[in-house]
Amino acid sequence: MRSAIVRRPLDAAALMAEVAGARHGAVILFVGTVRESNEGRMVTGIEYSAYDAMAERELAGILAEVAAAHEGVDMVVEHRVGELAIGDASVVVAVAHAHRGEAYAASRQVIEELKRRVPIWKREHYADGTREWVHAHSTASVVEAGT
Amino acid sequence: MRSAIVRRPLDAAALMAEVAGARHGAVILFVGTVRESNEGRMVTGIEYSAYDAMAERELAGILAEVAAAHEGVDMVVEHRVGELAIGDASVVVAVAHAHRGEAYAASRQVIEELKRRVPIWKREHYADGTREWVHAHSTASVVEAGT
Amino acid sequence: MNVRVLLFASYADAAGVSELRVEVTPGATVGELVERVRQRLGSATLPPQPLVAVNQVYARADLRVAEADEVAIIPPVAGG
Amino acid sequence: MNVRVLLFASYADAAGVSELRVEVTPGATVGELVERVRQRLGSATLPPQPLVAVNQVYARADLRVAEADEVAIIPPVAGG
Repeated sequence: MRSAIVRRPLDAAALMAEVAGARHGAVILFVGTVRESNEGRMVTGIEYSAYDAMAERELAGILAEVAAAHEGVDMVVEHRVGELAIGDASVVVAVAHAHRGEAYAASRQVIEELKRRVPIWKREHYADGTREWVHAHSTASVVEAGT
Repeated sequence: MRSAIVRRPLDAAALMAEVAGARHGAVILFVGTVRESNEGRMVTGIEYSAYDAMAERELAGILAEVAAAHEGVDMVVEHRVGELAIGDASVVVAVAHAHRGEAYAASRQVIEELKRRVPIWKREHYADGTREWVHAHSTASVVEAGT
Repeated sequence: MNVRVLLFASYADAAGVSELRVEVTPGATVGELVERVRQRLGSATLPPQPLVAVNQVYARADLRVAEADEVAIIPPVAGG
Repeated sequence: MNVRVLLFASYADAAGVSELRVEVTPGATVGELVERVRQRLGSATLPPQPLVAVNQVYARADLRVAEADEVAIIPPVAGG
């Protein structure tokens, strides 16, 4: 079980190899990538930033919660920050479990929780030269996750 | 969109690259691997076989159905047959979509349908030297999928 | 008429063959063909109502078989 | 007491700074601290009740802040 905020390109195959093992029958890799368009606007790149220390703490907390819900699961998550180009991977979630049902469920929970509460932000760069912070999520329910 | 029954090791990273693209924001890779134990017995290897022509036809049909249900999805599926060792990948399903919800749903549908109706069989080899055909699925509801 | 029948996996093992030709009356159904195969190979070889594909498509027991058809008797599948 | 406050992303952009120190009375709550920050930076810089983390854990507005705490005002997150 490992998670990190990193400043280099993500290696999805390496993360997959990290969780695979003889006791697992299913490995699921989720890779989030930078799209060329968002809500109808042409995107040329995305700048990701994070509150690094807290982001890593939240990621570790998510993995602990998901591991408790799915006994025997192995997981690795990396989220990249910095300047990303179209097609670059921003996040990789690698999950392995003896059975596929648990592997799918764990994979989905990790990415949904990551998007809901890990302090990471992105600023899209558009073809017309403008930039905008993307406010994908409301803040309504996050505090309950804290103390 | 492509599917195949193959007699060589599967290259998950290559299949992932095949579906990825600038219009997609999410790529999901499902890799089924040979486990070292099944229902409490030590497995040393698995021999997969298929009714090749029909299996490829069913796989193509599954991809067409899932593509119709999830507009804009890209998918590649390969299932390996022959002698597989512990840890070897038996099946890889690579799915890409603009949005993760559709990508997860399409990935899951492909593997569930594959397991339900594609004519592939496996014989497990056990540590005690015996071999047994694995009858994972009942035949009850498959015919409805045909004509 | 003489119809080609394919067997796979555990059924082929039990029968000792993976392919055979079976003589049935013209207009015979899938169910009748299966019954002829069971008579030929022994009723322990196949369940009474196995899954069958005709020309690589799953078929119901009441489908009529033609001489040129490729009929396959399909054990419970276990891919993935 | 003097508390360290971190700003990120759109909030740091709007404020022109990513870190500041704010003077509040001992025993002040997160909500009161945020109000002091808004007075300092201008009320257009931050919403009235932004998400706040104290020592890297999300905190409610009524949590009391200590001088050594690391307080962060968190814009809506957009990871993934």
